[in-house]
Amino acid sequence: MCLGIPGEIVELLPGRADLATVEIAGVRRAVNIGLLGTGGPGGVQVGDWVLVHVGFAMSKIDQDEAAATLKLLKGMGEAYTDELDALAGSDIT
Amino acid sequence: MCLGIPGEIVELLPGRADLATVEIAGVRRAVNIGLLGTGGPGGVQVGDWVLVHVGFAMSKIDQDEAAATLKLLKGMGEAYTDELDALAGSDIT
Amino acid sequence: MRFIDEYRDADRARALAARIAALCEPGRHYKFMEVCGGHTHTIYKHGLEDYLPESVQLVHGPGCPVCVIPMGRVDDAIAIARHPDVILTSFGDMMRVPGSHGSFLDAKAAGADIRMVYSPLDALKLARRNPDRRVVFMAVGFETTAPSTAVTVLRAAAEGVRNFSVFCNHVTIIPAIKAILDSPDLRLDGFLGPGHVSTVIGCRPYEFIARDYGRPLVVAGFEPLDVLQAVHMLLVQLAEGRAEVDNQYTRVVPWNGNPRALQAINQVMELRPHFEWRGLGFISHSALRLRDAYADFDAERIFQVPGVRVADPKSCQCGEVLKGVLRPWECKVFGTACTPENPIGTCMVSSEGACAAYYNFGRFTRRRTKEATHA
Amino acid sequence: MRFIDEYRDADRARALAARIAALCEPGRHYKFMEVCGGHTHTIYKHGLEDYLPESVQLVHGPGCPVCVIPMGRVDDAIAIARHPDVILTSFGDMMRVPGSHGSFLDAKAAGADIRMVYSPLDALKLARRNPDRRVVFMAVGFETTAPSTAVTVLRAAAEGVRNFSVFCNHVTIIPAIKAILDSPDLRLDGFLGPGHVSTVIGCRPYEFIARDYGRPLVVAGFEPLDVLQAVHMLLVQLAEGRAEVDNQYTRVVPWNGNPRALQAINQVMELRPHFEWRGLGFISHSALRLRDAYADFDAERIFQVPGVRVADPKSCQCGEVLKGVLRPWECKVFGTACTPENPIGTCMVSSEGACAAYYNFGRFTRRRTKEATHA
Amino acid sequence: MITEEQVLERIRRTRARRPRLRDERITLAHGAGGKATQSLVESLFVAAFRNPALERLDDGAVLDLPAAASGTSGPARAASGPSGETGAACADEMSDAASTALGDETVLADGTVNPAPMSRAGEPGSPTVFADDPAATARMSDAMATAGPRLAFTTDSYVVSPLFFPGGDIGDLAVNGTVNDLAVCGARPLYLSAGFILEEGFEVADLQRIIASMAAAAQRAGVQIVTGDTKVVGRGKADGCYITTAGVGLLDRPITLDAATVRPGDAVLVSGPIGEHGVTIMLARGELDIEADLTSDTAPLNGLTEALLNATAGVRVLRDATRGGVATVLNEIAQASQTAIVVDEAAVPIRPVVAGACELLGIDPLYVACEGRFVAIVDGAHADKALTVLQTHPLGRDAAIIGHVHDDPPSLVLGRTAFGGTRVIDTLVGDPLPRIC
Amino acid sequence: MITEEQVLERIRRTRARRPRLRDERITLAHGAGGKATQSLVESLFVAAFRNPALERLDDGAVLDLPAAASGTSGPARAASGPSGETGAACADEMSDAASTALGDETVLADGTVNPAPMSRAGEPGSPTVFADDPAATARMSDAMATAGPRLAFTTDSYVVSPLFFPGGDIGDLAVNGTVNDLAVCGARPLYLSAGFILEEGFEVADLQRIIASMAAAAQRAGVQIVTGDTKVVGRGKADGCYITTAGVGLLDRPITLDAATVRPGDAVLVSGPIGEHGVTIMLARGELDIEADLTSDTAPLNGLTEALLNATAGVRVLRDATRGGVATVLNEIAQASQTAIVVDEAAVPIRPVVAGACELLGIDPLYVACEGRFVAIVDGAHADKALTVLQTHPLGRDAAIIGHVHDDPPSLVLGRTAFGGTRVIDTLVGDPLPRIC
Ligand code: SF4
Ligand code: SF4
Ligand SMILES: [Mg+2]
Ligand SMILES: [Mg+2]
Ligand SMILES: [Mg+2]
Ligand SMILES: [Mg+2]
Ligand SMILES: [Mg+2]
Ligand SMILES: [Mg+2]
Ligand SMILES: [Mg+2]
Ligand SMILES: [Mg+2]
Ligand SMILES: [Mg+2]
Ligand SMILES: [Mg+2]
Repeated sequence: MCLGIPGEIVELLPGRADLATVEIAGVRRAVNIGLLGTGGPGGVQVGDWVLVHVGFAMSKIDQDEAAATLKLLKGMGEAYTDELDALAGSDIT
Repeated sequence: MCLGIPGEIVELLPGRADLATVEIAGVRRAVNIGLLGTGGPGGVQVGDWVLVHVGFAMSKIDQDEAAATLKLLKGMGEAYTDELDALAGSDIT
Repeated sequence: MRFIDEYRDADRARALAARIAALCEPGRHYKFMEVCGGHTHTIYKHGLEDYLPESVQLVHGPGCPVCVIPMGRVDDAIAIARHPDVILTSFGDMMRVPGSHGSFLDAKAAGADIRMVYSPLDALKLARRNPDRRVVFMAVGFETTAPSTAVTVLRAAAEGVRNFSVFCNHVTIIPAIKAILDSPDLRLDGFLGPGHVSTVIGCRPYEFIARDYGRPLVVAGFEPLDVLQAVHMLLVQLAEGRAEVDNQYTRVVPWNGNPRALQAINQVMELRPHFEWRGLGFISHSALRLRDAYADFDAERIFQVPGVRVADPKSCQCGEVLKGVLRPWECKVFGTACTPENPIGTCMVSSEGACAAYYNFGRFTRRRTKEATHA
Repeated sequence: MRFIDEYRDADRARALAARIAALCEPGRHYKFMEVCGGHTHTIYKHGLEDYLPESVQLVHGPGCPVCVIPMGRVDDAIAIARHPDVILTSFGDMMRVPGSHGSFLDAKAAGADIRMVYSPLDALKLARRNPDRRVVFMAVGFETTAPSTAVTVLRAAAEGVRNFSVFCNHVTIIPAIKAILDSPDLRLDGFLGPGHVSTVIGCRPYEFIARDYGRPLVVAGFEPLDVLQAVHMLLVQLAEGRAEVDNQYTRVVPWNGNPRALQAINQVMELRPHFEWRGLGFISHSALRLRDAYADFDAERIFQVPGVRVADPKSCQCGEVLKGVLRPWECKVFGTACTPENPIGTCMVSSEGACAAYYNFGRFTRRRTKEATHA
Repeated sequence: MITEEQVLERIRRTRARRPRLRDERITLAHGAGGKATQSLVESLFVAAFRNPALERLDDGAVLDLPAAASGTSGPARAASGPSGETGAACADEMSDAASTALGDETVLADGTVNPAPMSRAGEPGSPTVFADDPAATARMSDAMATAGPRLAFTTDSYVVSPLFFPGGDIGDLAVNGTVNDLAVCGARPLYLSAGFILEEGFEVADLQRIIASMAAAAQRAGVQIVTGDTKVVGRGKADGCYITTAGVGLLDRPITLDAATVRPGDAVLVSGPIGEHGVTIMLARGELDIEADLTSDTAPLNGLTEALLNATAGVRVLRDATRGGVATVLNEIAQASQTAIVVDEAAVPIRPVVAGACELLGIDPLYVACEGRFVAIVDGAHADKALTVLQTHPLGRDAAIIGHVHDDPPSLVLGRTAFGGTRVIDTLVGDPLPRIC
Repeated sequence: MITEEQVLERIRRTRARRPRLRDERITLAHGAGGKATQSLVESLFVAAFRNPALERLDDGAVLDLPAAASGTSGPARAASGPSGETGAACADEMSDAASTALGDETVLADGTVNPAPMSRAGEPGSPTVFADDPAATARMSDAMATAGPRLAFTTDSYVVSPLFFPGGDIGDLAVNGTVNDLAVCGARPLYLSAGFILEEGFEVADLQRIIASMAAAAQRAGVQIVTGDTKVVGRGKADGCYITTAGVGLLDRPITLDAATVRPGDAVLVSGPIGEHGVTIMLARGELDIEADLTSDTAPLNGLTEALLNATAGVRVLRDATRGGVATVLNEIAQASQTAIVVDEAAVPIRPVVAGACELLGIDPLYVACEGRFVAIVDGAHADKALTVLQTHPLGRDAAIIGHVHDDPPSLVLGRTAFGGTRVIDTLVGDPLPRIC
């Protein structure tokens, strides 16, 4: 129900200010972008990614934040691997 | 279209002055008898035969006339047989 | 079945046949028209011609109610049926009658709600059961059938059923017979009168035929012995030099018809100034329409039918067949382009149509079938 | 798929799991509630508990919009759908939710015209295409979904679509969380905040949880790494003795939510004085209805729904499950009388319902499944 | 001017042409079993699927299986695609087919798709022989000594309305109908499949009744329903319940039932009174407001065909007289055999109540469907024997010889009317009836 | 307080019970191929028709015919009524059945109805032998030397909406689906029947397209459509065109495909990417306003199954993954074999566009129907060989090993998620999808 899925805006529909075509892994659907608009900081344009819920774009995906989160997770993974290595290098095991 | 078929009135439907059940070789249907009525010389009652057309009784069958027609036909048949016999009895053949 | 089986007796038929043969003057050809399609049906269905000498020819008349409906009326009915809220009802015979863009069956397949009924009262019942739909009854038929439509309209009015109407195509038999009699290309020796029409109109209306045209008419029943006997009665009149209206079908037809039925027709309907008959063209005072008092039940007014006149297909010779000028098989398309499964003309549709009856039942000559079956 | 697959990476999960394990104080038990059914779904669908130490327990919350609809509202919707001219539309999840006399699917089988739609806009489109029918949209959902309903009503009003209305069952998340916090029988250490609700309402509305109840809340995304990371963030707060509102799902959730969406809700809807939640009873100011200005689009007014309160089945313990007091399998009928194919309670219907998610995906303990799959 | 004789010749030629489908849309007539159905089937189905078994348009297809035990376990020629020739209807092409099945050729249309089709099944093998069977006739060993078993295979969809009617329901109809199509091929019905298309909202209690009827009918006929399928369609996309059964039967007697073998001098029999099923259905709909004490004749005919085939070798062809009635069946036979079939109408067994209903409705009982009656064409010399056997069986008590086969006019069915006249009895046109099966 | 372990045991027992039908009316779920369909089939159909072939609920019934050429031409036990035992599904009861078919007993339930069932067919006869076949394995001669041929027999009704969709239409679906049900029984599909239920008003041009597809599909699969039937129902009583096909195939290889033989250590394969058909249909309806470059996977699988069965003797069971998808098929197998099937979800071939559409709609591709994919359970030792053979075939290019069989927890399917967790994968409940076949 609260299912939301990220999709890329590939086209703003001409003559319909609130409609855009969104593509998700090759699947396309017209989505209402009225809750985001096309101007201003929250507004969307072609190439933006949005979260789609029941046919509406609810939120613009912040790609910098996404990258930061992933980087953080990656860092944890590397730190974890380092620790494991350190552990493996120690004499305890 | 002008198909009419003789059936016997087996029941006058209670509470519906214009409806009667007609039976034809064991087949029963409610038939409108409003065009004949139930009183007077043309009127029908249980045991009468009527000509049924598109769900309406169109005419009461006159059983005397029917018998007379058959008798006439029979007479012709007998006369015909007599003639044949006469023919057979003659010397011509 | 009583009043049926007795009149299908082969022994009696043979006796009558002998009488008929005996009555025919050698070298003379007799041409009788059976006005009513019911007779045509009987003749072929029972192989009645097997009992008639070659010199007696039965000519099929215009008395098949389905056959005389012009294409334009079929088109009009389909136009009515196309209204999404309409249920068009009709007798089964009408379903395959070709309009200019297909039959009721085709219209039904294309989405129209068209249903067969056994009685106009069943159409009224359908209207009562479907208050959100408009039920139209496609009324066809001669005076036999018109009273049932009239009674149904009276019932609808009495009960205040507002969603029922009649597309009235009832026709009257006398003008059609008169048109035949007036047509220059046909010589007839007498008529078999329509038995069931006569239960309503009686025998008097035919008197002008004897009086003005000097032709005998015998009102005949629909079992094969009835028809044979009526032929016999016609031959007797001719042999005696008479031309009268006579009644073979006395068990069913009162001389004066059915006054209640006539009254019902008269109360609800009136004669149209003129009406188009398939193949025969316009004939004045030959059909019925609803009176103004019953305008609310008149589909013709409710739906403002286009009423376009549609020309019959070029190859169609139904008019000639209906007038008895052509025998069915003499039509150019008979049995090849025009068959019961793909009829061009109306006469190939109803089992009372001369072409259909001849094709379905009578397609083989007496001689050939006799060879096959009596061998 | 971008923004999805990256957050399903097993290697990163293992690293996070190690961090999480390391953060857990020995002997201490952690109980976190994932408020949103979407999280519940993720947890079981991806087998996320395999990555959590035994001492971390995820407790399922009331954030499954379908699960909280009381029987009476289902009955009301079916009563609306029974009008012959009505097409009731709803999201697929609603179709099998039991009312007191069966579900939408049963009502549909019994003759009601009930259809699934993907979007409320699809319901509006249906109304445009069926001008002779009345199309009712069964609106369910938290703040995530309410804006789409609001925009649809605004569209219908702007276009003057007269045969479209909404049966509004939108609920709000904050009162539900508050009800949980106020319930005496549950001890929670923190919350996973509902990611998609927060795209609309932002993170501020949760601040009272940290401030007044001293519990941390981390707004979390719906991929399994999101959830794991959020658990990690909760544990970090606990380890550091903090109780704050934090946002794991920064790529999607702005701290202030979506002002246009809030504005749409506010324009079309207003808070109800109170609303019944399945298993939780009446909660004040916990749901939305249409404002008087949009009364023409309010199915509740158009159809004058009976609004009867229906008691839950005796055996149903959905309320306890929704509050996190019982784990799904602790309900007496779980998996025997109540299964996804024959649900007694709502939680067994939606794939976001705790019982359904646990039954469908999670039915085996971590230990047993580990044996089976890692052997 | 053209003569009547010339017209008749013109019609004969027109009729001899394959029927052409001219309609743009399907109408109810296409399902009525008469001329429209024939033109649909011939113009579309036969034209597209073309193979000998199908082209016979018999009640069922007669198929030769490869002799499994002989080791030539490759597929019958059938497996070589639509151009294969193994399939033969009702055994007439049996010997051809048998030798095909014996041949070593294992032609597969698409070697890539079906590689090495028989590499594991073992070859070569010894052809099966009939050595131990002194009782076998020469004809029999011709037919059977060299071939794998012959199967009959048939299907029918049942869409009758109403689903329940006096004397039966769609369930026993679906079993009996398919059993009968196998039986009239001369086969011993063994196995049935059943595909259900159910309308959303259909009452389970009704389905249960239908299934119980099917089980009872299967037991009565001695067949098993071994496989099935269920689909549900939305409300308004069906009419409660449709059932399609298919059946497999074994042709283990060395006979050839084939309409083409009918010849002048043969007798025409029906196994019982006609038209009861069709009229029952018509009245059961309630729309005509007609009541009559009448039940459907639905019944499994395999016992009766067995009895007949066991008793006499003179049977040329059997047909169950379903949609289109006896008239249509006789026309099919007359056309296949180029004979004239003359029916003595007075001899046709018809219950009075059926006759009455038909008179009232203006329909001809010869065109009304039966679901438990067959037409048999029997060598004239065996006709009395055949009649006696039928009349001895409970389902054939009222069997009758209703006519004979003549040579002229070819391909036509004529009725000698009770009245003593003669008429043509053509194939059904249109559909005067509601859905009857 | 009850423990989680106890609850699981309680659930296990509940699940092991035969499903009971509680519904009063048929809903769309009963046609979706999941739990509701199972309970309908088991509570009604199997309960009423009860026979071993049916009870296996396999893709098709496997039937032993009496060995025609051997002279014991009496009917198989099947003819003794529903209590007979000849029918066995997918060969597992083959030897039982074979000896039955050989026996001299010709029990007929109703001697009156089926008198003297074999008096003309000649008896006794010599049993067929395999003497000339040195290559035959012992197992093979066990199975085949003593029996008549074994047939596979199956049926399916097709009600897909829309009738035409990217990659196919109801016509090739109806051919391929039935071919596939025969193929996954290990049979060589030979003959098909086709029953059409047409809605009044259906366009003849559309019917013609459908029939052309059927003919092409039959040719591609190397089968013949040998018999058929056409019914027309009134407008609003169908949805254009429904087709029911039944199929007969020959089981001429001495193998035993049976879900019950699956054992721990076996490998689970799929023959190609999953879910394309179901998603294609969903999108083709247009109601979701979703577009994607996707076509149905409908295809005849008999070439592929032939290739696989020819290449390895290690195949335990094959199932085409239609309604209910791969998940439901695996559950059926796990339950029949009392094993645990563990699927490595990352290994399941799914095209990105299918995955995308499923994410968008919130459905799980494991439950989405394919019409040209099968699941094979193969002896672990033969798995790589099997995979290579499949991948060599054009229809199996993307085949994959997607999991393995374990012993615990019995009767369950588990998924090892790409994320590294574990979940249960149960049978489909309800129906997220429109009519797909
Ligand atoms: S054959 Fe056809 S066109 Fe010619 S007269 Fe007869 S019905 Fe009319
Ligand atoms: S098992 Fe069923 S009744 Fe019990 S809490 Fe879950 S959904 Fe509710
Ligand atoms: Mg048949
Ligand atoms: Mg058949
Ligand atoms: Mg049949
Ligand atoms: Mg199936
Ligand atoms: Mg219905
Ligand atoms: Mg299958
Ligand atoms: Mg099947
Ligand atoms: Mg299948
Ligand atoms: Mg058939
Ligand atoms: Mg339709």
